[in-house]
Amino acid sequence: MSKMLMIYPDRCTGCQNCTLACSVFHDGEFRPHTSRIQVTTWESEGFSMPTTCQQCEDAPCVAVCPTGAMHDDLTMNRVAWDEVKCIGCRMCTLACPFGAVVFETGRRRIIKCDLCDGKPECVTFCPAKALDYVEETDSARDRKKAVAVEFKKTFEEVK
Amino acid sequence: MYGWIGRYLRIDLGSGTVRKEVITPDLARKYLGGRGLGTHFMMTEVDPKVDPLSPQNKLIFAAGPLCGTNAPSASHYDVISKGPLNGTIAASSSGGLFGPMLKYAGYDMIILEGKSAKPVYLWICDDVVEIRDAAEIWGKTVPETTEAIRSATDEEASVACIGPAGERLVLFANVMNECGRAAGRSGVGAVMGSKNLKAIAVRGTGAVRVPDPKAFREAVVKASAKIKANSVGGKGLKNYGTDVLVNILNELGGLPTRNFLDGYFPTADKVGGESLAKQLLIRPRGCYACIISCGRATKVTNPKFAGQGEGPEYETAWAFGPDCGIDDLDAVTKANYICNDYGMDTITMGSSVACAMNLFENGVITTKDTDGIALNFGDAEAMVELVRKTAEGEGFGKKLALGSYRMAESYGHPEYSMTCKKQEMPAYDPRAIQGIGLNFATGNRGGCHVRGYTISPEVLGQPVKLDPRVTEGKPALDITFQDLTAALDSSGMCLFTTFGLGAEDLAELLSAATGLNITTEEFMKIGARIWNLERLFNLKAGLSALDDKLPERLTKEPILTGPSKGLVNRIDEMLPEYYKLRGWDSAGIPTKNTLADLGL
Amino acid sequence: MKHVIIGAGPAGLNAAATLRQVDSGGVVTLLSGEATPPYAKMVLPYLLAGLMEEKNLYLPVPEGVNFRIGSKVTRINIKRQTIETDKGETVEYDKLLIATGGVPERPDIPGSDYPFVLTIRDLPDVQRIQKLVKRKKGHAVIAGAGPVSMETGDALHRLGMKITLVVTSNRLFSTMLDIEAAAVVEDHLRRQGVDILKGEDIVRIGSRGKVTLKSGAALNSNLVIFGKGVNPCVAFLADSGIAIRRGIAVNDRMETNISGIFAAGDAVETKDLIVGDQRVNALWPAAVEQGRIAALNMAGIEAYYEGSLSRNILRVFGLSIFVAGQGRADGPEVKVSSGSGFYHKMVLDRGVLNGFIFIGEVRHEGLYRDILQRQTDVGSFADSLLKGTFAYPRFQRRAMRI
Amino acid sequence: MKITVRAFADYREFIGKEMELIVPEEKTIGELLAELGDRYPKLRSEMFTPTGELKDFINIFINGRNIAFLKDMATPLTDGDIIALFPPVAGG
Repeated sequence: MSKMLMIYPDRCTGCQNCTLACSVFHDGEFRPHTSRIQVTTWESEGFSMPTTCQQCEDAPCVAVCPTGAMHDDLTMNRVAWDEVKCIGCRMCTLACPFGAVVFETGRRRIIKCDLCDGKPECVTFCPAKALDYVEETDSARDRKKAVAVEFKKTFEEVK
Repeated sequence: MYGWIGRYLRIDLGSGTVRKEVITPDLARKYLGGRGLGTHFMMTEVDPKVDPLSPQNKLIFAAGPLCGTNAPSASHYDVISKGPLNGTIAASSSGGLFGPMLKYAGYDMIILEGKSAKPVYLWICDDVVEIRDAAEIWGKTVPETTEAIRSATDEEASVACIGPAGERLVLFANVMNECGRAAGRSGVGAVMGSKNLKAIAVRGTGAVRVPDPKAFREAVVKASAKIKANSVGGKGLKNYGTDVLVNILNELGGLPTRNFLDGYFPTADKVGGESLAKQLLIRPRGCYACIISCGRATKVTNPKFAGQGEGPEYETAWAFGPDCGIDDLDAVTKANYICNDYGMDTITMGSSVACAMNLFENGVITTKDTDGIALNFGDAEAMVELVRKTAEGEGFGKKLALGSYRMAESYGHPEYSMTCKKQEMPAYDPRAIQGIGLNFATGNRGGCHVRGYTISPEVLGQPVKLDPRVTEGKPALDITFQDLTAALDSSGMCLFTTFGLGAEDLAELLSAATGLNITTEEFMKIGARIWNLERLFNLKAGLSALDDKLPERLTKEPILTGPSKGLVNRIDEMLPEYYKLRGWDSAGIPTKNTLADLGL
Repeated sequence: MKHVIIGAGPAGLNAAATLRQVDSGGVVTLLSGEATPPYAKMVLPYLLAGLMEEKNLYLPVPEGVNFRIGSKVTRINIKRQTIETDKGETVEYDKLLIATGGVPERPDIPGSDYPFVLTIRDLPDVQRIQKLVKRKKGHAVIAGAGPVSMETGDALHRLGMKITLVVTSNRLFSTMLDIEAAAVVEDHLRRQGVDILKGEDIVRIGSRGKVTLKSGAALNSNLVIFGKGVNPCVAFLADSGIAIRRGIAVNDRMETNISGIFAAGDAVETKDLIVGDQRVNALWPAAVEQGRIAALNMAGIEAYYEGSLSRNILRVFGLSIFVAGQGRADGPEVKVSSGSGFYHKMVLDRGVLNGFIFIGEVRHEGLYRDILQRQTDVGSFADSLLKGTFAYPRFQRRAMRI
Repeated sequence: MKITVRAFADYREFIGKEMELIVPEEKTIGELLAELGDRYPKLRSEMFTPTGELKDFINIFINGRNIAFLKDMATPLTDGDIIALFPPVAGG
């Protein structure tokens, strides 16, 4: 069975260890700006929200790629990106409504979660278990949906 | 350079000039960064006798070499200046995003000089450094300022700013970053206010590099495992925050109560971490790169003290709680929120209220002095009102804004001020815990627990259990802790990592980050160098051995109740040995040999 | 069911793939007028610039599709439900998709048929240019300043050619940018050594490369590229009975006026989401979506196309340009932030985005596109959006209006 | 004799905040904790290794004195003693 990345924002402490681990794993340096996972924090609510590629089925970024560089990788249940085929046209960045596909102009490359080829560093280094890499089951998918509800609740409770 | 960026900003607020200067590898290795490097520049560029709130004082923001990496909980930067509360060398440490962001923007440090003619803030985005007008945000609270600046610059920027307290030169004003993180002690926020500098906002898209990412990863995993295996990385701090200490100090009889009149507070549990977790905690929070998560996102619903925000941590809960004879957690937390929003140090604020209550109960001051407010120990509403008045600069609040020493002195009774070198002592009673008393007395920025946290062995039993009632061996212990902490502060790590990591682990992390072979001995020597440098600054500023003392109350008036009843601190048994082990003469002055050995 | 698709561009290929998914019993025939396997035309400038290798150019034909190359359709017989090709073949269909795309405009002026005068239409064009450039770098004159010609200019510049842009209007990218934005781009290009001649046009080209302009001025050139827009490729539909306005007219199911005949891609005109009129938005992602919608309807599954959003994202001479909707408009409400090397502009109507122009680095482009496409009220966070780096979680929170 | 046992942090989840015990004379803290461990196995497993050693960084106070500075587990109890049990905690 394939695995999926689960995010539990309610457990997130906002420490950004995920972004640090991600950037150093992929780029060999601590440059959180180019991390494939990003954490948004609202200090007054004491709430943080990690976001990264959802590895969509029927991903819009795959549909629009004119070279097949962005493609489905069924063996790892992910949307994968092939640097050799990519021309840097940014159709994928324009397609993703979550902004989870980023084009780095300086290096002409796409920055996007690749699940670290099956051993996500963000999960390894998350001290709060806010990130988990789990078997993709119905209940896991349901929990993923519940995240949006939790997010909403957090901000509704304020004030 | 690895670890370091090797570059810093020098900004003259008077002329508006911005210069980018280089940090040489030799200097970086000598002082690491943060507190050490900042103190070096203070010592070489500023007359220690300078008026702290004059344009001639400098204000330095400095991160350490580990800052910006994922070394566990390595997010600390220091604000270094001559502190206005007591005129000593001040280095206030804070975690959060600011330090790492500064490095990602391409700088290890910012040196601020002079004084701006009008309120300004700095916007640093990688190579772009702008001095911007702050007329619109002057007067705003910390969250308002943070939001306004982010809105004008970048949503993801880190904002270090002062609140209205810093603008009004409250002598214990903080520099706040990410709203709830504070460079909290000694009044560095007032220095910032005196320069008409409201905030520094930073956004960096660059990188911190290490020589061998794989090897560094191993060092990080190893260090993290040590921390996690230790008490600090376990459930305790994450579930209960630092406020979990209230009960252990109270059970020991070392919880200063009612302005240090006592060392035991029967209802302390009501303001302890267990109660906090049950009543107010929303969720634990972590600083940047933190694996401990001692931060508290809390919410008070009680309409009298309603609010939401960060805290309280232990010293805060103590200062507004037991030290004022108060056991109302809602009120304590509210006072914390006000301090966060206005940018004030909670320890000095709470202790100053406690001191005022003490003066009031003993009839030194009356309602005529206090705007009609009766100041009795235990009065939660009066306490919150005094905090508010100080924050707003109202009436008696203006007196409190001077800190407890100057306030008590103005009524002719400085002995009511529970301070060392005019800075308020935090939440550990030196009568019950001998070693911490020596540390308070010798602290280079005055009464302070984070200059040598001997509570670790003396109370918490880490790394070994040492008897708090014993003075023997404590001078050596204090020196070790003081030096270790100085080097740690300068490397960018959080002090809490020392519950799991020793000097050898820290030296290993530093070596992995910088590519230099920094041994344990070198690491400790760097700490000693920094400590002695700070001492030299203070001596040149006019301080002397006479200032290495505790308030008389702690050496002459025994604890009244509880397990430590009858005890006093015996600093006289420790101080001479401390000087000797430090390599200082009997007047507390470092000998030539000592300085030469340290390369000073 | 016999499905026939004319054209192996993004609309045709995506339709073929969709049909294979949803109508596995059907027969899908895909006809391409070109002599090569399918590839994406939009990558041609990148190929020219050397940013990709030719071996990576070709796209796979979906499995199970009957693919015929070099089959140019010459006629459609709607009564018999057949098509005829230039090879003399006749192919029957139950459902037909016309996805023939567009053809670049080549003005009829003296000299426009010299071998060094080209448009960027297909692979052979690029290969011809590559040969020319290999022999001599020299000077390229590019007429027109739309996305394709600018990307081509960028590619030639990378290959070492001197570039002169000749545009008839008063600015570059006149269909995408306002004057101020164009000025930022022009300034950037000039600093890269690019000559820009505005209000000019090529009237004559000499056999040795002399280019004469409307004003009478003359330039020497080694290569002339025409990039003055693209016209729907619909000439073969004349007399077919299929309604054509600017492009092939379709309903919201991508069906033409003839039942069973669908059209998608650069050859059709569809509703513009922001303006509301029918127009040809010749865009790669729009073609992909239209192809899918058409295919679903061909297979009997109802699907509707909401309309297309005009948008473009490109990077020319190292400068990023990202536009969508009515970014050129000067009202009802305009927010601008600009500085050295960047220009951010948003056009709003009562808190809802009508369009934007971002020149310089931006992030999360898809979120911006989505916000515009969904016509979300952004009134409360328009200033934050204007920075060009607004992130999804912040949007999600704002969109809740809390 | 009457002995008060107070628990802090996580230990409260196992045995509650405070309890009063009536125990026979001549009992050591070690014996008392062993009996408590029988009643609360979770407490025992948190405080002691499988071989019965007190785990690191756990602090046991008798009337405010850490038993490490008394006679450790052999420390005798007297009537009215207050015992405080702290799991590993740190901070400051």
